[in-house]
Amino acid sequence: MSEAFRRRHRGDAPVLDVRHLSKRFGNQLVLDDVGLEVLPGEVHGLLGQNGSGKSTLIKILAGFHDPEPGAELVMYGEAARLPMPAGGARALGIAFVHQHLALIPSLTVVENLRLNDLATQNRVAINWRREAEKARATFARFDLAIDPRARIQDLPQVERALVAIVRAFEEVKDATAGGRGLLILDEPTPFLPKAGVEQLFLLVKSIAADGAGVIFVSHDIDEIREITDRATILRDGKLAGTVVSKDVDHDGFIELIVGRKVSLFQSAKPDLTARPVAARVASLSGPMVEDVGFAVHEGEIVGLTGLIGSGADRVPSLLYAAQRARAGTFSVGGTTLDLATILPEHAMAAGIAFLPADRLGAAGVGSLSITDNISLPVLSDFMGAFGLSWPRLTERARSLGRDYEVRPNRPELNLSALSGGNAQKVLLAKWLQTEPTLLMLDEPTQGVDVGARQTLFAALNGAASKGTAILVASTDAEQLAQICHRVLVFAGGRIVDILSGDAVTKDRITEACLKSTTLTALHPREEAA
Amino acid sequence: GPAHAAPDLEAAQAIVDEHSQIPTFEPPGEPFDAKACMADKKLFSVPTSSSIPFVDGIETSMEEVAEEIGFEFQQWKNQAQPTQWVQGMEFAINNGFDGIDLMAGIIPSSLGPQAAAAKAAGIQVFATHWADTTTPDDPAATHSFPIPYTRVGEIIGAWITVKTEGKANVLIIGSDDVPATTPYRKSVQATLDKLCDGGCSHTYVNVPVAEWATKIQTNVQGALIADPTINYIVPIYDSMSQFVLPALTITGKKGQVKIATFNGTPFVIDLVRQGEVEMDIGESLGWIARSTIDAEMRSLCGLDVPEDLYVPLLIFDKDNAETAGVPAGFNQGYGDEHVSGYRKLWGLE
Amino acid sequence: MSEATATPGAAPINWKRHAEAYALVFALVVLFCVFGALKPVAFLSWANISTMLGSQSVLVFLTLALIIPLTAGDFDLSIAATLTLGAMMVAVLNAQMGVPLPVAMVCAIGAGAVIGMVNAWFVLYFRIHSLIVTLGTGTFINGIVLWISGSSTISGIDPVLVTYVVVTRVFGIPLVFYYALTLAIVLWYVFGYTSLGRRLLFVGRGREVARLSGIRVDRVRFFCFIASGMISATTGILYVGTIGAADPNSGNTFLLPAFAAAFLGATAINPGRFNAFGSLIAVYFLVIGITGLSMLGIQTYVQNLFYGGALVTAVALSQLVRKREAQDFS
Amino acid sequence: MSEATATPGAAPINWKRHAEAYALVFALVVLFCVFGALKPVAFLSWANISTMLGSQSVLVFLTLALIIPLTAGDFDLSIAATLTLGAMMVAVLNAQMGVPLPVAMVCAIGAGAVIGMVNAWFVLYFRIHSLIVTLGTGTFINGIVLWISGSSTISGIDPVLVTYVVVTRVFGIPLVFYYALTLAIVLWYVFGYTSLGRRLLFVGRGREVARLSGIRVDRVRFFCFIASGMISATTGILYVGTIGAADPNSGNTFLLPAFAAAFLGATAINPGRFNAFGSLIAVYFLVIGITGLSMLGIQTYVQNLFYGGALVTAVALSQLVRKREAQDFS
Ligand SMILES: Nc1ncnc2c1ncn2[C@@H]1O[C@H](COP(=O)(O)OP(=O)(O)OP(=O)(O)O)[C@@H](O)[C@H]1O
Ligand SMILES: Nc1ncnc2c1ncn2[C@@H]1O[C@H](COP(=O)(O)OP(=O)(O)OP(=O)(O)O)[C@@H](O)[C@H]1O
Ligand SMILES: [Mg+2]
Ligand SMILES: [Mg+2]
Repeated sequence: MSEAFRRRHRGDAPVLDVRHLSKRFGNQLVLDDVGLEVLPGEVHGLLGQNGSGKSTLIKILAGFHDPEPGAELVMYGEAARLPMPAGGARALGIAFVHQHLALIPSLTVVENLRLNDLATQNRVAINWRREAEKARATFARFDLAIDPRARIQDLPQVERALVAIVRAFEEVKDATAGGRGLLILDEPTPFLPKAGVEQLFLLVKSIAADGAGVIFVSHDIDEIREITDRATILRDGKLAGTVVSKDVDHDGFIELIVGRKVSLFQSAKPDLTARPVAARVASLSGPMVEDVGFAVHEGEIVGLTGLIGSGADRVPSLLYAAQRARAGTFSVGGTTLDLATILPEHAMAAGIAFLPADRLGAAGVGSLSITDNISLPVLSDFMGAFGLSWPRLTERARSLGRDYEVRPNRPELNLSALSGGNAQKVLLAKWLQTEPTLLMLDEPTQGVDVGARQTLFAALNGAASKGTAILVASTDAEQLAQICHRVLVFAGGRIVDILSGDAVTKDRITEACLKSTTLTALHPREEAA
Repeated sequence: GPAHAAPDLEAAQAIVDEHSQIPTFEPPGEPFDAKACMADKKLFSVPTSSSIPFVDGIETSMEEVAEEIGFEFQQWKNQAQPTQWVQGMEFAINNGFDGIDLMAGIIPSSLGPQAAAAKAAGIQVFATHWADTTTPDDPAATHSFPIPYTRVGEIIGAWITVKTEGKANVLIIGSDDVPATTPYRKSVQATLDKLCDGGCSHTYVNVPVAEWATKIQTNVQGALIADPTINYIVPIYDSMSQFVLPALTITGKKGQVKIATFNGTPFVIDLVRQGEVEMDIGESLGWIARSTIDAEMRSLCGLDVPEDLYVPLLIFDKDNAETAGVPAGFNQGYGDEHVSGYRKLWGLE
Repeated sequence: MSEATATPGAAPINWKRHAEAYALVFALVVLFCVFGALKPVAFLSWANISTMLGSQSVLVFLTLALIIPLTAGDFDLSIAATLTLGAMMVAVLNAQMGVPLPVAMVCAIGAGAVIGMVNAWFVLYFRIHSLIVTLGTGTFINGIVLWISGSSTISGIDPVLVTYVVVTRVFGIPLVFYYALTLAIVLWYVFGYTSLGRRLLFVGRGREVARLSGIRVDRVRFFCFIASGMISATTGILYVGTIGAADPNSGNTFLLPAFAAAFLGATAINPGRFNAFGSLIAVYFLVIGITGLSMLGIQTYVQNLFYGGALVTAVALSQLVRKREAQDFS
Repeated sequence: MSEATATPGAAPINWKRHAEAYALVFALVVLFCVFGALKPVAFLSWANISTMLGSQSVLVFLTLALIIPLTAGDFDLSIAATLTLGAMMVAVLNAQMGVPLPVAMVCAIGAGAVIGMVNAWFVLYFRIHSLIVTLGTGTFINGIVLWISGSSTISGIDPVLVTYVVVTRVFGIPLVFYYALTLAIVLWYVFGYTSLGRRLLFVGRGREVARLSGIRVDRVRFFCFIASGMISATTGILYVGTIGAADPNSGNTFLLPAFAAAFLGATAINPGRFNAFGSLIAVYFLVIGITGLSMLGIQTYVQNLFYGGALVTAVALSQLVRKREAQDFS
């Protein structure tokens, strides 16, 4: 086996060695005889398209799903039980950042931080004051100021991610001290700004340096190539191969993941500011946003970006009245809306559509079918002589599923049964079918695989070319560079920079963000010192 | 009470004595050949609730009596759901019964439509053991056969007067949602006023049947603490006693405050035997069953019908409680004159 | 949530789905046959069937009132009290105060609407859990009923009401059954085939999603409470019409049966969702059992055993058909 | 004591939160003073206070039984029926069949455990909504009670029980109150300061997450049902001890009050979470009103008005303090 990467303890047994792993949901074989080996001190990438089975594999290691019989698990050279008994993962020194963070929104930060201890060990006489102090201290070491008594649901998405990450690192650190430890990060980066990601990588490296193994799931090839030593690629639940990361280039990875060559989508960047204005925002103020004004032109795709707390991500939800703005006007088509008073239905009536980032919380209902979710905005078009025509609705859902490459394309499935990326395709389809004047998206490709992204981008571009103006709030410089005609860079709730034309590149955007202000992200003193 | 009060203890004692010995049977009407005239008749009975042992007991012994006489009798088991009563009525109408007996508390006009339909179908509707003799007959029924609740009130009033020599402070608990309650408790109050000659005071608390468990105890406690001079409690239906007793225990009034009540429910007679309850007026369930059947047969056979049910009332106190059996039963302690009495009356002997 | 419901109009006939959707109907038929065999003459008579249909329509009505807020994700424990109030108001106004029947009925239904508004106001303005609000208002309303009725039964209502509820019959079945049937059809159509029904469902399943899809969540919930209040009050009127009198207690005994029927009904016809015909089937499934037992003159405690046992068993079976996929009403 | 539990973590004293946590206590005190002023002698007498404390302990017990499954996210509507069964079993076994009291009590509690298991089995194995399962089992149990009791009241229980429940007093307060207090303290500690208690909460608030963190969710829920079953049965024993007899119906009337107290209690002490002392306060808040009204000799229907009105108003006020932030028990 390859020695091409740094190995802490030469000759040590692998941290994790799992073989013949299969998992079936109903009649769908989601994992098919997959194997994965992680060595001490190794950062191991886990790649694959949406629905390829990454999270399922991880959830099996967490003991959430039971694998099909015949799977073998060896950790630190000793055979371990599968299916993983409750609390077994923790006993084996495995710490997780799950794809959906595994936090309980209605409970406090400190409770969530201690969730796994409390879950697995019997403690009495818990002194919550001391727990909270400890939590504060911990956050302080990461240069974070998160109130341990705040409830998760009151924190912004970023800080929630930070809580989950800190929790995992604390847990794995203890284990590593005992010469064991496996850290599993299932798509931790989408919530983080570029700088945050860099700090995360520092942490990951230091943990690996202490001899722990790390499994790192991401859809961002550059991240994978930057941080991982080796990478295992899943394709439709089957093992597509394990490679040494630095031996494979960007396109090589994409080919491995998708199984064929993919030409990265790249929109031309004409200056559309001459076009008639589709929507104009004036003096918008609200939580984390100060006196913002800009215009979007017909067929133009405008990116909104910035670091944590820059307020860029707030703009769409303020414009759509998902959050209440303090002041500001918003003119779309003919109508002018007073942002301090409008309701979502007014925005909708004015031809605005909004796809929030919180996929199953705010964008779609997991317990309802794809048909139900997709058809909600367009029910009026399906009124037959006898009210709603279900056959037609189902047909619409199926055809949209086809167009947007939803896998599996079964409109009767509950939305919750789809993997994150596929759910996102469905929800984008839900809104694009309404052919809005202005479409606003918040982190549209969060957790969407590289193949699916191209589909989404093409769809967005298609809509734009039909004249739809599009606002994309995202911290993903790469995707902004791929699709945007203009990018507005935010800091402290204000627009501090505007990139357009050839200036819209991944590096320029990143640069603009970084120099826009100093950031407050993951930054442990250990590394600083 | 006021000093000038001159309670009429003799009168009170007389009432008490009259109901303290085992009743003797006086024929409530002319003898007739029941077997012959009932041969082709069918009688249907809807009790207010088959889950009330007292009521279910009446139904059962009515069944036995009908068996004995030899005519078809069917009861409609239910759980006090008016919709179930409706079903019962319609069942009787659809299955060719000659009489429907609404037993022990169903107000005929609270099933107006069905009663009307029954009459229209030539079926006689009887309301038995539901109201007081002073209550006007319910027009919805062919005949109402009430029982003397006012008399019960007099007995209790008299008892308390005798026991306290006309110096009682009585807490009366009733349920206005039961039709008989108002005349009954008014008679208790009136009797106290009359016999004590102003020496007795009384307060009334209304607790609907559905709320006995949640309200009786708290309200009795409140009353006892608010007015420590209360020395008698009259739960007008004896099943209330079980919620009164804990109130006595918890307020430490056990022994000081006496309970006098009515119905002759076995567990209360047991409590009488154990001295927890001072007295309980009982009515023989077999006697009720027979007088009910008797009255209804007379009506079905076209004879002239009695005004009310012939139900003697018997006082159970510490002395005669065990005559009701240990543990007490519904039908013991009243003697058995009615059994042979009615057999003769119906020409079965 | 079953795929079945989620596949409105799915093309290929799906046997699992139909088995699931019609399991309860099947159980109902079986039960009917059993009692039919035991008491052929009385039980199978059209008279008996029409009696069963007619006498329990009140419960059907109340259950239908209940599934409206349930679908929108709110509990309404005040329906039974509202029923009792509606009944008592008609009785007091018409029988005691001589107010003409139509006026009395309008007042009763108006009261139901007010109750709905009060519930909605506490739930939506103060953001209190609907369970606790309606528990409180329910008790409060009971107090009002005891007050206006002097806690006694009131009869002597204008016979016209009775005539149009139980006396008049079509095919031997009292009109009240057809009222219930009509309401069921209306709800079935609204829930299944109008965008209003869809909005209700989304409000119940995902308030935030509904809001961001331009649905006025609070308004929808508001009207659901009002609807259940008004229908409950109407149920009260029909109850008076059925027994010709109003008493202050018996109405409350409908609360748990209505919940039972609503949840049992959610396992039938359109499994996983509260639905009108499911509720209808559920009510009559339970009624057949109770009626059969009383005809056989069996001890009444058996009725409780049957009621509870049948409820749980029926749902358990339908869960087996769904491969025990977790029930999710929210 | 509790703010540490309320939102774990240390911080400068937070007045808003204290106001929120003690609003109900304050309301209780106010109510107490009002009646104290209206009826100084009687109401403020120690006799009255000890009576109130003693006579409602049964409801406190039942409410505490209820908040266990509620915290774990399950409804248990069978508690009241279980209470009745527990009471009736002691009565039948001890009074009628002469089984010694301790044995009878063990049997009753055992029965409670069995009921818990049955509930858990249907909920967890068949994945049926706990509301419908416990609704069904509750009705079923009522049937059993009617059966074993011949639907009649049974008295003549060994006086020892009564002695150790209400007759014996400490500071003039019957022992039963101290039993309830003890249970409250135990639950307060378990919920607030042990990982077991937190696991309940995690299971109730996020089943998926709880499982991901290695909690045996089903096992936790299983034990919650058993706990509520056993405590409910124990409550039944105390009920017999308070009344000295067991009747087949009265126990069921505790169901709604217990829910009311549980939800009202969740607005106090540790707002937003079902908690022991909150429940305790809630019960006595309501009983003070009832007792006061009965002492003033006001018509009893007013007690319903107070009960319902106070319940809703109290919660509404506490919501105002919380700036009407939505209640979220799941
Ligand atoms: N609970 C479930 N029931 C049924 N199917 C499921 C369930 N969970 C996941 N699946 C299916 O299993 C497949 C793998 O899902 P998984 O979440 O592992 O994909 P993934 O690789 O993590 O995708 P993504 O990159 O979007 O996170 C998907 O097709 C998904 O639809
Ligand atoms: N409320 C509803 N929600 C979702 N789908 C519905 C609803 N009501 C009806 N449908 C679906 O719409 C289609 C037409 O409904 P309808 O019941 O009229 O015809 P159907 O095919 O006979 O239905 P079924 O055979 O299931 O009884 C069916 O597939 C049905 O499942
Ligand atoms: Mg995943
Ligand atoms: Mg994903």
